[in-house]
Amino acid sequence: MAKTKETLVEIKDLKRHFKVDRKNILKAVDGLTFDIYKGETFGLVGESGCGKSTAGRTIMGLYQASAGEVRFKGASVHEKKSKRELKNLTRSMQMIFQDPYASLNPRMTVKDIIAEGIDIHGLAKTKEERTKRVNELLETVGLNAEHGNRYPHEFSGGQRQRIGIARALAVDPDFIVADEPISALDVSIQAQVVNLMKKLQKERGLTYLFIAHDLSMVKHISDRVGVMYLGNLVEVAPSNELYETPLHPYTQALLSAIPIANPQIERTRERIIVEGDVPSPINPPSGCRFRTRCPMAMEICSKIEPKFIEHEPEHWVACHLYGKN
Amino acid sequence: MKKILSVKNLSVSFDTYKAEVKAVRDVSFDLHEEETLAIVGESGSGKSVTAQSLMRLIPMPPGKFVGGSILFNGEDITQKSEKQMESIRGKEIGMIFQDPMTSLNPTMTIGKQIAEGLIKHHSMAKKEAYNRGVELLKLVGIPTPEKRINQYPHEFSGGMRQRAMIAIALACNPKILIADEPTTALDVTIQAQILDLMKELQKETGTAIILITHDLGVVANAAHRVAVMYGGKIVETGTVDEIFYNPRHPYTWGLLGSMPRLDNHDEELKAIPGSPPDLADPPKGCPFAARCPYAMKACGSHMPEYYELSSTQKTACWLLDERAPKVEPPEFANVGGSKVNG
Amino acid sequence: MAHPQLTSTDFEPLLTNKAELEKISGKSTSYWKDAWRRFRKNKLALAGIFVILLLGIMAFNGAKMSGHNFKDNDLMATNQTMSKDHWFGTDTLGRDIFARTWEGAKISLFIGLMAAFLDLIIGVIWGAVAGYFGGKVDEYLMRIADILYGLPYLLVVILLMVLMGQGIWTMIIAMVITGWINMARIVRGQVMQLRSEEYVLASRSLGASNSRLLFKHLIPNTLGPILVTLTLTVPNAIFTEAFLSFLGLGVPMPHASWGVMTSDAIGAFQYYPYQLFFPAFFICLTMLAFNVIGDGMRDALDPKGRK
Amino acid sequence: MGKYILKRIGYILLSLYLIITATFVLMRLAPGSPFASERRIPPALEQQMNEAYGLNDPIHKQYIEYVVNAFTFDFGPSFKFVGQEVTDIIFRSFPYSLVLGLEAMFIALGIGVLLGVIAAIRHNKFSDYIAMVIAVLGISVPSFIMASILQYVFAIKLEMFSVARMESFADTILPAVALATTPLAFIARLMRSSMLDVLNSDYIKTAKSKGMSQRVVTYKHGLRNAMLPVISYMGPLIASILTGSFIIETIFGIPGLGSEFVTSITNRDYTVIMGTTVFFGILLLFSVLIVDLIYGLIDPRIKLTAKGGEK
Repeated sequence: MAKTKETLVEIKDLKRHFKVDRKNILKAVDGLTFDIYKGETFGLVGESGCGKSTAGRTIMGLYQASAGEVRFKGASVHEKKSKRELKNLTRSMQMIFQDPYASLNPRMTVKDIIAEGIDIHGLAKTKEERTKRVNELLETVGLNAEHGNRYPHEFSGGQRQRIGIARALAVDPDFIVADEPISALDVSIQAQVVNLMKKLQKERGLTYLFIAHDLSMVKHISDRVGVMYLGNLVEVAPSNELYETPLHPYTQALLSAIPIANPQIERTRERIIVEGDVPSPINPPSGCRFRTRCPMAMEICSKIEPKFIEHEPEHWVACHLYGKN
Repeated sequence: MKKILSVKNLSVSFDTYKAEVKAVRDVSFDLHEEETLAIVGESGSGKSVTAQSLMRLIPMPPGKFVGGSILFNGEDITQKSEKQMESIRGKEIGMIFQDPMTSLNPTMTIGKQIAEGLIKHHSMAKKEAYNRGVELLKLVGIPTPEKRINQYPHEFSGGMRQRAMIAIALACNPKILIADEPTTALDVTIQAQILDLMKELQKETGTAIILITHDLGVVANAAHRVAVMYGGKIVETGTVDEIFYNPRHPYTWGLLGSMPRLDNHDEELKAIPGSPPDLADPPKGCPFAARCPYAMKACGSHMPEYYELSSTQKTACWLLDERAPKVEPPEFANVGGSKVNG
Repeated sequence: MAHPQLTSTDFEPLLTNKAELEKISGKSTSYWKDAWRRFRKNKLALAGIFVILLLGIMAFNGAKMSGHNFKDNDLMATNQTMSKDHWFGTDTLGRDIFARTWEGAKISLFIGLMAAFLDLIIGVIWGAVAGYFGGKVDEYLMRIADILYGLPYLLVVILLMVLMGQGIWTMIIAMVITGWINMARIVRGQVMQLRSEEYVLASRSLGASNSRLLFKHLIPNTLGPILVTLTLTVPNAIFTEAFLSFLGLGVPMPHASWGVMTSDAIGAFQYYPYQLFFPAFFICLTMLAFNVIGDGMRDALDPKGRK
Repeated sequence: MGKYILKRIGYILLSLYLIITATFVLMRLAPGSPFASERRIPPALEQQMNEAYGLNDPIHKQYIEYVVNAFTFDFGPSFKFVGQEVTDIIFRSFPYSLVLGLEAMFIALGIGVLLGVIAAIRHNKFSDYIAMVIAVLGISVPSFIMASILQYVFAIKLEMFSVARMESFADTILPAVALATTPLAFIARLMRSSMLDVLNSDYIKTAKSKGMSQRVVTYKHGLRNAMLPVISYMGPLIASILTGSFIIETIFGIPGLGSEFVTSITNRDYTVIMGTTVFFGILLLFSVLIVDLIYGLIDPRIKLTAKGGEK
């Protein structure tokens, strides 16, 4: 990446805990620190239950942070602010959701769904202007004006996901959190949506936080990738570097577990199989959280939580195998 | 290798109040001993219906066999009575399902769910069946099986449940195992465990596997032969190498092109435009014609016939007709040509 | 391997319009239109609506049609069977049963609809507030509701009737005091579930205000279950009225409700079964009608039945 | 588990306290004093009786005494039937109600579940429609009308049963059927929809894929899971049968607790009203607790903890 790196979103020691009951606290997100640069796509991957979706929603300000902070263009997302500041913030940060069936209100027409941001922020003076903007947005995502008068249930999954994208674009945001936007779609449709997102990024200079469990798609779309495990980041690196020289044993295992659509490679390659399942985030292991499944676990791993360090320039890792840890 | 299952011109439809949905149309394939046949396709392509038809698990009505036959041991499964089917299900053909969270009975211990089949098909005594159950759990890699066998499904994690499900399906040493998207609901690391387990078990028991999936990575990892389904039809079938290194159907090209590659990240994905056809009113010609960049007039009006490209590869596409323009598979679809960097 | 039916022109390119790929066939239908279409298919539920409308009309006009007043007792004409003059006969006090039946319809329907309406108001507000704000507010509101819910409904109503004395409004109030809880629980459950739906989150991330979330997203999507619950509350209230009147705790004397009429008739029903038949029949018919309407609505509004 | 039960009992006591307070307020606020309607009693005698029943003490003292008595299950003598203790009336009449109630519960559960299962298995077929017509009718016909119909048809016209007598088992059949009608219909509907859900679930497909016969699949795998919602309906079922018994016992002349309650209401016999109300309350609240405990036993997924019901 030759571009000058201007930080758009700054996430510092972000925590989001949920109270399960009197004794137990679910630490869904437990101390995330990373920056998202302007114009890039930052991919966030991890297995189910690792807290990646909660992280996305907390960064958006949809959940209050339990601790830590998120700064967008230097201004805190979670601090109390005036109505106008809040409106400005919601206009510049938007979200795309996972489930194309649950993310559109079944009682509203597609036109009203897309126009919701326009209505809330008063972006259209007249009815005609509103219609015009909606039609433009529909066209942007490959649909047409006729689709505006229909209801969500009449569309296919891929079409719905594009409607969700149009809704987010309606307020002209700078930053979009995409929460597993393609997980529920078929392969051929996934490609449609990913291509559309890439095209929009180029045209509008958008910045994405792309959340997914599918590392191959994340690697394809992202400039940098962060790998999460049980509420924490274990590794952050530019995506090619992460793929070529993964440092954390979990990243290595994750990469090696992905089946590659090439039989010859599959026949010869050696897999690192991690044993067992992800432990419960209510009662995570002491020290390094991955140690219970880690093939390289050492004694120190159960005692001390590894620090998140910049092992190489732009390549961060939290593991006792590296550096000063 | 011996052929153990032969599906011929199978058609299955569902009656909905709107129309008859032709979910599976004229599907034929064979399965041989000790091999894994993958059926790949997107949702709605008919792959799951095909798999469940082999076990007659489709509720009828609303489902119905419209035509064709399923020959197992020389006998037609579509013609068998419910009673006769009972001695085939579980004993000759076992099945595992997509979602291990819902496919185990929540109010019955794992042990009971394994023993049930053994008691029925092998007339084992309860005690014996439980002992065999412990062995099976050990075989599928569940630690402390003696303790686990008396637990309920909710006490198992997702991966463990899928292992238990495999133990249930394999309990009576079936000749065929049908795995309907066995790894889709699981995380990648768990998915790798389950795929490895299935391959290992196949080596040990010689079971033939029909693997239903939409993930070409899983196909490349586990299959010997592949059938690609689209719009209720098999559009291309061949060995795994033929499908990945010499695909001849534009839909297969499209599938391969829309997969991201780990080794190459700047290239744009080759998305297939549009959506799959509505099977309540399937197109007269090739189901893929509307989305196919190479479509010809014939494709819109006539369903292409199968062109035999080798003794194992068959492709249903008019492009293979001698009168059709010569189209070379696009670069992106040629997986074998890309640099290997695993 | 040439296909015999094809000619070489068949191998010319097929030009597909790109817009064609995104085309959606069929007419666009809104959720409510679609629900109505499904409801209309349910002949039984339609019949239920027809019956209720008919009963409503008769409740206002029926008493006049017979030419008798429901209160007037004619001691010269007691316990008469059906005749030209008294279409449904007369009771032990010589009152015209036809006139009383429609007076009873008025009261039963009024009590049923009013109790359901008050349940709706209190239940929806209580449930929506608890579900929407969650946390401590929810905990306190629902704890109160839970304790009240634990009390046996009919027992409470009976106690309150004994306490407050007889009367139409006291009866309605007694029913509503514990009756709203069911509605509140349903609304709360719905709102809680919808609050975390992705489309509501999407609206929030666009900066929607609380009132927009409530009126554009939450309430329209809760309306289905509310309507169904409402429809099924009415027969329950009509039953409770009849039950209380039967116990002698119902509407006071000059009024005639179906419950009172059943209660009056039961002593002598061995000899004059028709006196019991008419009020009993109309209680059952009304409850049946509301039940089938409720069932029909549930089927029509259930998203699972959507296809 | 123990903690859960303790917590639940705490709630029950709170509810009971509410009921007891309500009954006290009722007694104090009811129009006229308990003896007001008894015009024949001269004022002097009324005064005497008021004293005998402690009605002249300061209100808070009465209240405390009342609550303490209620919790020790002492409701004093009946206002109406001199010389009879409320507790005696309750324990004398309750066995009749218990027999009747159990019989009705048995009928409602047995036939209701059966109808529901048949309807689900023969989904959208003739027997399904018949079962559901029975169920809708059952819900629409109030128990007291059902009782009158049964009496008219079976006792008066066909003379198969006695009209209103409580001597042999045969005498309990009509009232039990009348009492069971509404809950039976509810159970049938509940059972049908839950059985349909269960039969469409993935694990039923698994059981089938193991080669289990239709019978085993339906009854061994399906029924137990489908019964769960029915079991959680048991609480309301008991309530429905209890309150139903007020009228049914009166109509059939059964000297049970329900008819005592109705008599006490007509007589404004306050101590009996209060006593029976509290007794009904205890009965109901504890049966709901027991139902929840049974549910926890049957569904292994439910762990009863101090926090709420489900895990």
